[in-house]
Amino acid sequence: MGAIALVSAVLMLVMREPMRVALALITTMVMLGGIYGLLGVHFIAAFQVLIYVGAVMVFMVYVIMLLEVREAPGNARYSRWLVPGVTAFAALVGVLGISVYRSSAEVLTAPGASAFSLTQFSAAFLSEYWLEFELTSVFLVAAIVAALAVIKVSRRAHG
Amino acid sequence: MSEFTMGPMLLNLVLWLPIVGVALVLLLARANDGLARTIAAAVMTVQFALATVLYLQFDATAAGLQFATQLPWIAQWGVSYLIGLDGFNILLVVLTAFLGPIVVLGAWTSIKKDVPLFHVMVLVLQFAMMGAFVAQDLFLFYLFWEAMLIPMFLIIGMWGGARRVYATLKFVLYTAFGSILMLAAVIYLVQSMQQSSGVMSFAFADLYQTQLPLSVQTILLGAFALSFAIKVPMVPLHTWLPDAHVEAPTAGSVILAGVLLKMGTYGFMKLGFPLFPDAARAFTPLLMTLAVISIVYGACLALVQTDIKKIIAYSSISHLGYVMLGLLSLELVGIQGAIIQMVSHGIVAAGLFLLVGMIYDRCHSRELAEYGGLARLLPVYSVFFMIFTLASVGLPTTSGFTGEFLALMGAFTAAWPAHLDGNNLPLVLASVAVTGVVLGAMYMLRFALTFLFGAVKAPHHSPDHPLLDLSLREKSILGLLTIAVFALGLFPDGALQKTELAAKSYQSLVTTSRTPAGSAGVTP
Amino acid sequence: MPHTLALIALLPLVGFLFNGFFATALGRHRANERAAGIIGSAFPIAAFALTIKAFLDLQAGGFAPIVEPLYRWALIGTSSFEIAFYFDRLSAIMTLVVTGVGSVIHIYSTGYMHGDKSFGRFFAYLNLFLFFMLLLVLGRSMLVLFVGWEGVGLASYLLIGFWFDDLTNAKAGRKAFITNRIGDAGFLLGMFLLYRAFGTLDMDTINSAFLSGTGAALLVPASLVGLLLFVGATGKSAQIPLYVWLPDAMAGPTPVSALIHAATMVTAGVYLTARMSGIYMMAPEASQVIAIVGVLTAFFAATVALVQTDIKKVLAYSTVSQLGFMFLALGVGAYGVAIFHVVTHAFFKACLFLGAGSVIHALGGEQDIRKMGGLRSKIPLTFWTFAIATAAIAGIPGLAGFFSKDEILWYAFASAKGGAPWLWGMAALTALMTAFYMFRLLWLTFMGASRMSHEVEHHVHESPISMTGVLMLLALLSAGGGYIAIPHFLEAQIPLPPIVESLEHYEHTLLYVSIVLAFAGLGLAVFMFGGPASRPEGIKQAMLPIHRLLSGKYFVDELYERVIVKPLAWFSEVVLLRGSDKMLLDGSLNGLASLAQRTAGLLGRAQTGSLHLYALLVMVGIVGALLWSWRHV
Amino acid sequence: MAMLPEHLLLGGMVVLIVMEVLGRGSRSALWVALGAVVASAAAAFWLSNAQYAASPFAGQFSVTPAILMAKGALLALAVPVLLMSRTEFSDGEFSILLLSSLYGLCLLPSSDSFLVMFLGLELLAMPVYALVLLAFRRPQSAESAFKYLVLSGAASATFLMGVSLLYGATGSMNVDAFGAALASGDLMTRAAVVLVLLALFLKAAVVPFHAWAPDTYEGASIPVTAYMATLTKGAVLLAAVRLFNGANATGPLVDLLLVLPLVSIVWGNLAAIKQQSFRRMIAYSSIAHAGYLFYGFLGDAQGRLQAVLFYVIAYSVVNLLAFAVMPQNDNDEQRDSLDALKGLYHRNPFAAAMIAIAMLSLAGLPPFPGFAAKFLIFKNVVAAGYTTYAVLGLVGSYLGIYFYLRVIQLLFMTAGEAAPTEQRAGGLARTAGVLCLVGTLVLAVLPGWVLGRM
Amino acid sequence: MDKVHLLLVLSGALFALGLLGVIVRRNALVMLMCMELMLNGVNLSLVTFSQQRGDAAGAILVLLVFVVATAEIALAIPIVLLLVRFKRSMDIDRYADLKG
Repeated sequence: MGAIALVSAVLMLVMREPMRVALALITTMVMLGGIYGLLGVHFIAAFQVLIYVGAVMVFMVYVIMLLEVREAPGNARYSRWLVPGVTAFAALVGVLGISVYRSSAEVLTAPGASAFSLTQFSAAFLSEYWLEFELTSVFLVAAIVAALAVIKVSRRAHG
Repeated sequence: MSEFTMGPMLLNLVLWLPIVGVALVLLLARANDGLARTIAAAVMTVQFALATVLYLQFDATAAGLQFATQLPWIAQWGVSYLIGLDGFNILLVVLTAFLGPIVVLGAWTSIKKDVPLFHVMVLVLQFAMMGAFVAQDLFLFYLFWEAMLIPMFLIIGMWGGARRVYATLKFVLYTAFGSILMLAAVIYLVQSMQQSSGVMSFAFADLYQTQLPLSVQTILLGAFALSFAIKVPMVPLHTWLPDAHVEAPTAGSVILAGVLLKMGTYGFMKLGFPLFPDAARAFTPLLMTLAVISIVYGACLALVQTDIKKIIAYSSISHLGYVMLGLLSLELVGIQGAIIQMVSHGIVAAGLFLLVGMIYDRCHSRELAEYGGLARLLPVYSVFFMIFTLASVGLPTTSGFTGEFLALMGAFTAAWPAHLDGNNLPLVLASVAVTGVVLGAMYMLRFALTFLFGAVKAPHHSPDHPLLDLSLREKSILGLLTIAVFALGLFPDGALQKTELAAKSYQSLVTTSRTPAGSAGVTP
Repeated sequence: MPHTLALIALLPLVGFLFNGFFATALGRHRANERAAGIIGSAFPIAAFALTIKAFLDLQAGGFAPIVEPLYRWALIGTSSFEIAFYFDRLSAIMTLVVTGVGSVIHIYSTGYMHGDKSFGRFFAYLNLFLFFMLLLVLGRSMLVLFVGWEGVGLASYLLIGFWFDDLTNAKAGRKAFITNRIGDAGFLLGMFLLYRAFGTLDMDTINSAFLSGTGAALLVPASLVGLLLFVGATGKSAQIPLYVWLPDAMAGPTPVSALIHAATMVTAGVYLTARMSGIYMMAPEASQVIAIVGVLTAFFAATVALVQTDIKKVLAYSTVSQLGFMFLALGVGAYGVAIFHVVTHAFFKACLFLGAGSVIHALGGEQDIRKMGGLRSKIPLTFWTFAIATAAIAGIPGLAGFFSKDEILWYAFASAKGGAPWLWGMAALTALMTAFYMFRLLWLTFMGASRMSHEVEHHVHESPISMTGVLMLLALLSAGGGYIAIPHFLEAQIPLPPIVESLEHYEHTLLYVSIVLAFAGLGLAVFMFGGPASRPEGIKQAMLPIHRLLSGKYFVDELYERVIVKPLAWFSEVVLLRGSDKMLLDGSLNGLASLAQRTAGLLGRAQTGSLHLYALLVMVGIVGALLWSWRHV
Repeated sequence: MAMLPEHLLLGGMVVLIVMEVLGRGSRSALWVALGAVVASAAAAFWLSNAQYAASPFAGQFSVTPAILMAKGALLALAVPVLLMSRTEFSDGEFSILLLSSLYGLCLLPSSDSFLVMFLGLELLAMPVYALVLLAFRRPQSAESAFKYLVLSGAASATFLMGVSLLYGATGSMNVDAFGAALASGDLMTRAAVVLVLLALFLKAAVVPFHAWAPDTYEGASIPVTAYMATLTKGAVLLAAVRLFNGANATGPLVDLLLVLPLVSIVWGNLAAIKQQSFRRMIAYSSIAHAGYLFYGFLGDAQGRLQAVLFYVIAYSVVNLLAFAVMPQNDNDEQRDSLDALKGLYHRNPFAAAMIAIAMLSLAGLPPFPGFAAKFLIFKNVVAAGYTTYAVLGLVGSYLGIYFYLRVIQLLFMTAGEAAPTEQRAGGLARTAGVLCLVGTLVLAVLPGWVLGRM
Repeated sequence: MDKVHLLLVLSGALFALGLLGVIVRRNALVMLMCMELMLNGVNLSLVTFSQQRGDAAGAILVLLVFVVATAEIALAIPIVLLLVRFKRSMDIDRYADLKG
């Protein structure tokens, strides 16, 4: 599943049409959701599918369809930084990988605790992490105002 | 005992008066040129009067600070508002205050645009210069030291000549470079003092106690010296000066030559050498060589200039070389000579720049070749010109002689025993420095020759509209300076007595080793 | 009077200030000219009177030196610089000469400068000169002496360039000042050494310290000090190599040449050396140098004087030559004799210059002796005084110059302190030439037929009484001045050198030789210039290269120009200004500035606006930072 | 109680939203926002003065007097931002967004867990994306916002990546884990630490993560640029202070903190030389200043908050001062151009003088507060033994003097005509300017007093 | 080669790919999606650690990331729309007016 996630992620970068990219991303996300499920964190898996695939990507796909901007033919897919970018990418993966593999943190090799339940999670969220819950709501309010403001601007710019 | 309470107040008043002036100009005379001038002149005059009182009340026999004020300022860093008079600064304070009204009066008619701002800047500059002299706390000193840049930047840049922007940027960037390194050194110095003694203090008196290994002293002195040497300026760090002088308005040149350059030598005397005595002594040959090179180099270049302001600018380089020479001699007579030479150069260069400014106001040209025979045309002007030329040459009875004579004598007095010990460098240097006396006569008389003598010629002069000789205002300014020139030339004793203890303390500070015992020296 | 000496010096200063402020300010009104003249002359005369009083005081005190402190100039540490006056036999003589000759020349000037548009200024300068000259001779400390020393240089500068509308005059003044400054640099060094050794600059202290050989004196070698001071003297007293300014100094008004460049100022070097005789007595090497320089100067200047055609130039080179005689005397230890010659020289050379002035005055400014002749009958008073002075300088027996010059020759020959026959030989030859060129001058100017243009001839007139009176007075002194036995008067203070015993018996022989030489010079001159004009012309043609060399003054000016002045200017302009200042220093700074500018441009171009690039930078940054962080593993 | 400042901001937000929804005059929105900010700042100061310390949410959020002081100071700095917004932003949204961003700002120094810090960072930045666009005066604003959004998003991701690795290595979301992990030799922990730090570098625009700043600043409007350059940056720095929490910089971080800030200083100061846009120039200046600020982390942990906070305040006050008095012009490009400053002294001496003071202070020239701030930072760097880098940093700061002076040169020494649409800054903006001037003077004259309260 | 290591490397790779996408892809929307990919990569490692530790904190952070990502997209999309409006193109290389 991880492999599929990775491959579709790579496809994202290779596909020309935004729609296909979106589909590849959805695949990756779904695969990740699957991994979460396998790891036993089911509710996160559910959120992953619901929020990401269900909300964000749908929105994204909608916009892609809405815009339908035809790029000029012969327009390169990639920026001119492809080669250095890929090189840096390889280096980054390598560095991160080495960091992980050469790490002595016991968490990496420990058998892994039993997955916690949604109940535990909810309890923690509403007790220990109550503040985050609150803040998230503030954040969402702000985000809504911001989005509205941006839309207002676009409308003004349009009109 | 009212004197004891009045004293510190008086010095504070002298220091802060220009700021009062700034406030007055900003409040009352933002759009009133005449009033701005009057306020500035009045403030400067009062300041000079008060400074004179300080001078008279200054007790030449008392060691330590007088009229001192100490208030905690940035307690966290051990910075305090610590000002006071001592033998080091008393003359320079008086000089600064003396030139204040002269600058304002000298600029009375020649500054025509943005007059209130000009006077604000002059007053701010006056404040900063005064502050740098009276500050007895390194942080405070640095503050004032840097604060001088800004008004000068504007004075040259706004009221200067054609290439004023280039000149003023050069001036500031040059000076700021030195200051930045000095700042690093200041931080390091205070920090290491704190680490060794546990005390965080910027007070000069405390810093004079620090013990530092020679290597550290060397680096720190290098940073301080760079900053001061740029200000002095010592060859090869001098190229900002001619440009700045040439482009600056007369008032700017007067302040620059009169006071600002003294900051460098004062810095060496008050900070550079006494703070790092071992390095100072180790590097005396180098610095002395540079001082002598400055003397000769400045003189040689003054000899071939065609711009009248540049002649004086290069002559300043030469003249301040004597100051450095005197300071480095570590002989009482040399140190005293250096101090007098500082003041003397302040007066004489101010006079010369004023004279040049006066002719520039009339003829709008600084080209030496365009002038001739002014002695016939402007006799009074020429008399003053001659007086200041001769003072610059160092003719006896003028202040220039007192300074040069004593400074050179100091250098020689120090050089001779070294020669007997087999070290001939100081002797060679002192002898070369004496040739500056000849070169000085050469360039100044070349100037005077072309300028004053021969057939009458001057731009904007015609028999129908002859140039006007000096006005009463101009005469009085120059008259005042002339009095100062002769006072210091004929009766320097009073001034010398005021500085004697300081010179002695400088001597003992620099000649006493202050490396920590048993330390081989660790580079930072 | 407690401050007699100070008053002597200060009186002319008052005159200077008065004339400087008022006479100049009031313009050139006739009445003012009168006032300026009276004031300008009154103060020197008063000073002269006071000097006589001071002299009488000195005498009354058994010639014990009078010390008169005025005030303390500076106290540094333990060494005090006092402004004090010192009056002993030596300064008494000098002061009398300065104020005396000075006074008469002031009087003379009232006539000579009559009608000049800067009459008041002239007297102001002249008074200023006297003030400084009196400081010079009266000062107790070398400091005061130096003040006067440089001060007279200033006055000389101002007076040479008095008619500054002509730039050459001003240039001559500048040359004098700068050349003197070179000497002064040496003087300063000498002074510094003395200060180092003694912590004081009081000359009496220094002299006695040297004479007694106390510890401090051993710190500095007397020869070095002596030579350095002598460098100063060569400047002021126009000796080789610094004599070049004096001939040019003739650009000044003639009374100035008489007073400053003949009678007083130029003898300051002689005075200094005599004053510091304590050092020189301990410095035989330095004395040797002085003697040689003196005799060489005397000789070369005399050769140049042989062919000069400007009346004042002849006198100028003659002055240089006579000063050489004085230094010769100093060099062989005959300080009193040198001073004696200073005095007699002051008389006859002042008389000659003033006479020349009278001639020039009469001829409306003409100075070329080739355009004179036959003036004897037209201005007889001038002629006779001039003739007496010429005879005096030529060493015609009985006149002032004869006595002093003869003593110099004698000591040059026989002094145990460096006398040598070859010195005498050179000096005697110079004496011969002196007699020759002086009589040549006399003949060409006054005798024979007139070579003047008609217009000039028509206007020739005898000078007013203010001038001729002075001439007569000075002629009188030139004639009789030799009978004042100055060397013996001074001997109590500065002993004359011992005579080498084996040479003592030559004294009379040499006396005769010098008498013969004087008349030989006279005869030669009369022979050459008393006859037809072709005679000197023929000799000139026969010795053309030498003539050219001499009339070109050995091309020393040109040499200095090429070797010192031009290279200095080149060095300053090309090496320092263009090479170092502009190219190296400013160039590297501007280079740095433009480097910063270019870097700025580069950085600006790196900011392409492309988000891709920015992200790439982020990625590279992350990779780089992570990799770098491994460095510490 | 502990969150009183935050609550007040939130209250202000709520009131504003309600007003907005009700469509009640956007005129008063500014005053409400102002009231909220002032109240919030006052509350923070008051609590700080009362030596209040609490952690109402254990392991998530806590306040100490010092932190409250920091919050109060930054909130107070928001006042001029609000005041100068009047002329460009007539709508209430600006105020709401600013308050929400400030809310995020307040969270940062108080956060005990990475979760709160993450939310704080996002809450700080997210409204700003909108703000950049809000005063839409030229097409480039969208580009500007987009660039900011993408790179800020990348920063968030990097931050999270680091947090995640740290979480994995230590099992804790507690911020203190960062400080504890500094000295760790474990590669993963080290990568975590580096990533977190780099994320902050990215947010604070340290070279090579700086590139978004110039483009974003130029495309935004003056109040928003002012906000970004000062408060946002300050908040990120406070977050960094919180992260390091008493730990001295050790290990690999030292190198990063030595080299990248130094490069920033040099790069920012050099690149600023040739700019023609004032805001872009300030962006480069802010890049350089980010360098100085991160230098502050080299010093002893003891005085770090003080040094950084003082620097942030000193730096922000003068930046705001310059922006506040900037002449008004409907043509944003003209307004932003440095050419608009030519000869300003003769048209508007007050503005010219204020901008000049700001530039000098930014250049770090005494006696302006920028100097004392720089002094404090470098003093700490030297005290920590990094003398060479202190010298290099100072030399780097020297490079900046030129372009600040160039502004003054334009203001005072260059002749220039006013653009036809140029006007004086609005009354409120001028008030902001005066407030900043007062702040500047207080900082300049009484730095000891200010430091004493920190 | 155990599970945790693999997952972490996968997470890192996704993160890096996302960043690479921003570097190489010129389409603005694709760039946005790549940002999402980065966050997804982070999420994976968070979930892994959370699970490994048996600690809810990581999961909660993941939740917060969801929220934030959503909000960002919600904000980003209108901005992209605005961009497209001016240049009629999604090509980010055409949005380089601000530079220097």
